[in-house]
Amino acid sequence: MAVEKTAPAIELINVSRRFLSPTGKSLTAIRDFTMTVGRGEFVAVVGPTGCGKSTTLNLVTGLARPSAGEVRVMGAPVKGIDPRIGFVFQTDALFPWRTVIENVMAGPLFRGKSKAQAQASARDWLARVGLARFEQHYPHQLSGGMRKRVALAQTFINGPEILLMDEPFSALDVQTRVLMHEELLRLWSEAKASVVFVTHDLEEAIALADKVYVLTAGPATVKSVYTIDLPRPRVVADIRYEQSFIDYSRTIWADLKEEVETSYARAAA
Amino acid sequence: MAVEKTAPAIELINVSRRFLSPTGKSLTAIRDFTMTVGRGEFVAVVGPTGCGKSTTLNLVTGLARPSAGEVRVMGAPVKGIDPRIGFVFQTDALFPWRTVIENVMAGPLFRGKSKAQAQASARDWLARVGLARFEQHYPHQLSGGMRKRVALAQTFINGPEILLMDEPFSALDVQTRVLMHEELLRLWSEAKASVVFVTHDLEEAIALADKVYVLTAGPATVKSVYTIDLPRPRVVADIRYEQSFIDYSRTIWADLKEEVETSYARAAA
Amino acid sequence: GATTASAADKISIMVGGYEKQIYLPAKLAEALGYFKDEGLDVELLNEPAGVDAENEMLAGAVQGVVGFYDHCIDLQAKGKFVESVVQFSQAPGEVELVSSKHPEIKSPADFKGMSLGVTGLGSSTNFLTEYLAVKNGLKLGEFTSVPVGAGNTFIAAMQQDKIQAGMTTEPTITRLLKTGEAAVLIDMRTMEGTKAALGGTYPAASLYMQTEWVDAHKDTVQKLANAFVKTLKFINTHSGAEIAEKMPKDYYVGDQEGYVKALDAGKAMFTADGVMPQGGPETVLTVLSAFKKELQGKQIDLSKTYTTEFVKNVK
Amino acid sequence: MTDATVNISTASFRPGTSDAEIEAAAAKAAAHRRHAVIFWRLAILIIFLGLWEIAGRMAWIDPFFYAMPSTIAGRLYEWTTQGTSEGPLWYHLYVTMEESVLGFVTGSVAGIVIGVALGRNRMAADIFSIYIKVINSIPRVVLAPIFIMILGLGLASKVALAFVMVFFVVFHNAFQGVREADRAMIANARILGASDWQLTRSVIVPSAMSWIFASLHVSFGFAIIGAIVGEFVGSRYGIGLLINIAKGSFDAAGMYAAIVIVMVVALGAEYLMTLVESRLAKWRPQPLHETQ
Amino acid sequence: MTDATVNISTASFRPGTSDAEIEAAAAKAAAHRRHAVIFWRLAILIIFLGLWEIAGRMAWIDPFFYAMPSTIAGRLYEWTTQGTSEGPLWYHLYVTMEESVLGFVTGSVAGIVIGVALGRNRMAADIFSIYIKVINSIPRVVLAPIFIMILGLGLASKVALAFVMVFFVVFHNAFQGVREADRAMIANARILGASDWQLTRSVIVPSAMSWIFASLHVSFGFAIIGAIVGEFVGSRYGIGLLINIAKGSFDAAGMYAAIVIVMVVALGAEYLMTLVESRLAKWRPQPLHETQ
Ligand SMILES: Nc1ncnc2c1ncn2[C@@H]1O[C@H](COP(=O)(O)OP(=O)(O)OP(=O)(O)O)[C@@H](O)[C@H]1O
Ligand SMILES: Nc1ncnc2c1ncn2[C@@H]1O[C@H](COP(=O)(O)OP(=O)(O)OP(=O)(O)O)[C@@H](O)[C@H]1O
Ligand SMILES: [Mg+2]
Ligand SMILES: [Mg+2]
Repeated sequence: MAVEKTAPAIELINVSRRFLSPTGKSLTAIRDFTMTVGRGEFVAVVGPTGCGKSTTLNLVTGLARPSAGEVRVMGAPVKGIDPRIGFVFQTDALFPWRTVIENVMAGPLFRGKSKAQAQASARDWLARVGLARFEQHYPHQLSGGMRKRVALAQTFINGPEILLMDEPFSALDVQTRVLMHEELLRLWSEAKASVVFVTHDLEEAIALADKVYVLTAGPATVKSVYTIDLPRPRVVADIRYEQSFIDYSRTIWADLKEEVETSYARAAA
Repeated sequence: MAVEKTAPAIELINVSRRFLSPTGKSLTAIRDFTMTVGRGEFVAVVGPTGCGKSTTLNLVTGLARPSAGEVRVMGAPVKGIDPRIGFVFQTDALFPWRTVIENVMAGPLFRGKSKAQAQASARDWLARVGLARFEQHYPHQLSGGMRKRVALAQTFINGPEILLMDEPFSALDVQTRVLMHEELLRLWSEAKASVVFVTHDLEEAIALADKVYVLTAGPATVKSVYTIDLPRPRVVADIRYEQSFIDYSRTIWADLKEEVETSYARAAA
Repeated sequence: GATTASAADKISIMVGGYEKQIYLPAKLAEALGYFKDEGLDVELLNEPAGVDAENEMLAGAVQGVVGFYDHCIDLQAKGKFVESVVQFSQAPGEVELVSSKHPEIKSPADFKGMSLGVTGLGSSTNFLTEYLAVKNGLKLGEFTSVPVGAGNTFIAAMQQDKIQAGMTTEPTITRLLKTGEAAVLIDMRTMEGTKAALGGTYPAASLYMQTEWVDAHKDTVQKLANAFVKTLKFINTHSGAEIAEKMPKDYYVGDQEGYVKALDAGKAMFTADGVMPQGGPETVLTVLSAFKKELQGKQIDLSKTYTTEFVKNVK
Repeated sequence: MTDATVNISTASFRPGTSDAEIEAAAAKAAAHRRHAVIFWRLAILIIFLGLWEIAGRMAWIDPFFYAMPSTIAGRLYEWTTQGTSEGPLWYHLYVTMEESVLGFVTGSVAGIVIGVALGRNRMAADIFSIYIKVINSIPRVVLAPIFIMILGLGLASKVALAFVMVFFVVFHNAFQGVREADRAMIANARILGASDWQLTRSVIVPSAMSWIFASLHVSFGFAIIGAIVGEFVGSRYGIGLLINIAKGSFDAAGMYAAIVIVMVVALGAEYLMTLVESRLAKWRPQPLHETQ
Repeated sequence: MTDATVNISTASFRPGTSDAEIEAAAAKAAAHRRHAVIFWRLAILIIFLGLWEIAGRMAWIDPFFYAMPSTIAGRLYEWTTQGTSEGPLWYHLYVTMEESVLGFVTGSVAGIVIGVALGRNRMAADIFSIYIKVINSIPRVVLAPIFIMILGLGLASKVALAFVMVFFVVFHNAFQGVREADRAMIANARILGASDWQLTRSVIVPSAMSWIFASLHVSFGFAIIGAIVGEFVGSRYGIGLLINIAKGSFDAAGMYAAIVIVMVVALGAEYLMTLVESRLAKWRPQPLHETQ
């Protein structure tokens, strides 16, 4: 960790990721992808579905390795999984044989906290995501949105320095989403964490982020980067009615529209 | 089916659904729930996360039985699964050992279509959801949004008379979502299908539906029903800027906000 | 399903272990081609596990069994009539060996407190052992018979001193003598030894069949008798080496001269004419009825347990 | 998996039914089901034994080979009251059980440990599993004398035989179970900071649990078989010995009686295992076709 | 599961590497891995045999009981060239294989069918599975003579024995595999209009496949064992017979030679099974700990 105190949190340098497609020839999910996330920076990533967002996050976590290029976290090249990273998966990844609270306690216990401590903070976090009453339920007894919230608590509880989130709020109703936004921003500002936030909700992206990356239709590369300078602290609920906000969303929307159309054109071909 | 030609597509009459919660005592997901969906009607359902939307749909499909009350489809009480119903699940339910196209072909083959026919229409539908190039991929090789689109094709291909959809578009980017909206509306108007559409995106709900049901925080009952009389055919992309649209969304938003807050208050307790 | 050989001369005979010398005549007859000479089509099957063979015969799966005569008595007690048609041996061919770790054992009288190896508790080795001990003035319970099977397990048991003495057959005997791990205490491979030990001849290895089958297929049985008696004559008139010549080599590949030695030492146990030796059945009955509670209080008609009709007709 | 989670979705009630009523109804339904099951189980048993008895008495089958339930029962009674010719029945049973249980425990532990280890390490798996699979094809009856030569006639050799009966079945399932563990879950655990060992303990093993149990269900029966095979080849006590003696004296009833004893014991073991399993599996959703 | 999906994420390249290069590298890595595996497999084999031979020659172990690789090889050579005293080796092998394969096929088919059937029908499962589990604890060595009495000494009785060795293992896994099938998938299939049979065929069985295969891997070994046990209790030909005679005449080399033959055959079967399995499993994602 002591490599360079000043190094950015995440660097992707000309990264490419290829997969063997069933037809045998290789399919490129990401090509020459370059992105830098500074310490304490909040980055939102938007892009057409299937362009390569999740794959990018996987590269940062170390769950997957780039086919080419280099991925650096805190200045050091990624090898294996880095405990300073927190990752909210796009798909459900709770442990079905553990109750809700046991699921949330997993992180702290893995990291050597005492059972008591773990339980205490798990309780706290379950309350924050509004699942205090469901402590003893098993995942399959929860609704989709509830499971997602458990996953959030499971990640937040570890107070990660780097927080990667893959469409974390898409399964939540508008208001719950707002509440979660506030939790997220609190955590972010308290812990000075660096956040990469993948979403399909432009307004969400703009409301939360310092920078919004727009990706091209797969193979993903950075199409354009928008720096959002709306004043902080932001009140997510109201910000969406401000003019500058609306302008941002108009432009990014247009920008993205192009991409999706190209991707469809290609798919059709 | 020939019970009453005029009977509504779906009737839920004072339905309740209870689950045994792990603590042994029973948890009520739905209480005295009453709702009627006419033939060819497009109903959107919004409600706080975890209130009971998916459970409701499960009751209609016949995958689950009510603890009390009665569920009628096309005028006849529900017993077992009804082939006239199509259901887009909230969670991933593709067959991992089948390629994308085989997944989409499943329905027609189950329903006795010839392999050739099935393949043809599967190809057609894959093109419509923009996955023509991924025919031969297996689900685990697809992105979240792509899997969701496969699921949509899988359901649409059967041209169901009743179409139940549980947050079908939440994993898609804004533009892809718009395209899907158009596909959905086309299918709906062509097949004169009756649709129940669960979503967390108010604008989506308003843009698509004839009626929007707002549910109370669990146990779910109908809080209020809004009849949306915006002219059809609607152009989803633009409609969101019309004044009446914005009014609708303001009111429903407020209405929903209340619910979520109560649900949080209760959860905290 | 179960096949009963009809008038056709196709017969299956279950042998309690091809390679065992006590059952030598079975394989030898085949090797010498005597069955063919009699125009018989005999199929020999291998079944070392002993008693299963009888059940299979009674169930009609096979017509004859080459095994110990005492089963004929057992079965009669159970109401099944089986008779020995050709009596191969007049001595059990068993030897009571004493582990060289225990030279103090000089006679069965010294079995007191010892563990004695037998092949199985239901087997004739067990009754013979008990009979010997009791005959030498011990009481049941003053010694224990330990079932150790035959072959390697028997040797292992003796090496591990799990048994201080034990009764077994060839080739185990020769092996243990060769390695000097054991010495012969009582040799029941010969008439004399047997007489000395049991007070009479002890008919053991024999070909027996269900009585009604025999009565129904007299000519077939006659042919069998011819073949086997010829074989017994051959054994009687040839040296161990010559006999070994004729046997499949897999049987002595382990240790050839041991096999031959064993033959020379053991071939005396075989009758020359296949006739049930005088007083033999009585000896067996006394030995068995002394210890087998299934037999106690049962009336056994020995004359129904064997027949010399056929072997007598062999010319 | 089990009756643990009562299924209250079968009955249908008018609105306003109280929870109490609904739970009562649920309990009632479950109880009713249980009774039906027990009834049929018994029915089958009785019919089977009845036919057997009749077939024996009518001499459709020869009781000399196949005995009859009555004679078997008689022999069991005799053994339990007066003991066997080789000493008290309980002692024989005790000996066999000691061998089986030891073999079962060691065998399944080894199977699980090695199975999990190889399941986690692809390279090692490729290298060793081939040997494990091949060794598995050695007839146990052949191993028996070898073990006795090496381990002696005592407990050890029988345990070893039970072990080799159990190990392979458990190994294969544990191994495959590990391979089947959900990738997403593993990924999540790692991200949450699980060490290799923690990962194995709290993700891999739990998700392989149902695999392991599936194999344990067969294994105990196999353990008993192993012990008995060992006793066949040479032993002073044990059910295997009883069977052998019974056969040696054409005592079909005795043989079947011994088998019945083995079965009863196996049944008990099965019951215990199911208990444990249902405790461990209480997190599972009911299979769908049972919730409706 | 398999090497089928080559894992190209291990190497790391400078930007602008062509796909061709990357695929080549991937292929190379895979090949390298394969060679390493083969090397170690052989190494272990050779070391093992070497030690055995030496131990024998040094008389650390008594070759009389344990033979030596050299003598075993000798016996194998002799058998293959001059045949055994009981007829040509191939014929014995043929007989045993015929019995095993028949038993294996019938046993696994029955196991799968009944396992799936009971797995789909909770009530039937509760009623019958108890019997299946109990019967499984009957020692096969005891069954052997009974089968022979009923079925005669021919092929049938041996096949029956192989059958009872295979059936139970396969049954349990098939049964559990069905129980494990994902609820969501079943629900989806039904909604899509699958009839009960279609559901079973195209959802239940595929998702139980890896369970079934896990059991098949052990089962073929068991089938051979069953056949050999049968041959022990009475036979004219077969590997079991060879083993028996070898044992009876202190021919350790012969006994181990026979075992070696069994092993080789089992190996072949294993190989075939793995081929089939990897074809069926080509849809699977690679286990996570192998993709990095
Ligand atoms: N294991 C794999 N094998 C082959 N192709 C894969 C694999 N995983 C992902 N892909 C391909 O990589 C591309 C990007 O996938 P990814 O999941 O990163 O998209 P995404 O941006 O997360 O989409 P979404 O917004 O729908 O989640 C897709 O085209 C997908 O088909
Ligand atoms: N099998 C079950 N056992 C116990 N409780 C359950 C079970 N299934 C659902 N529930 C409870 O029923 C309630 C409603 O669940 P449901 O999935 O219908 O919510 P939802 O409206 O779909 O939420 P979301 O919008 O997040 O999908 C939740 O409180 C959940 O805990
Ligand atoms: Mg994604
Ligand atoms: Mg839901």
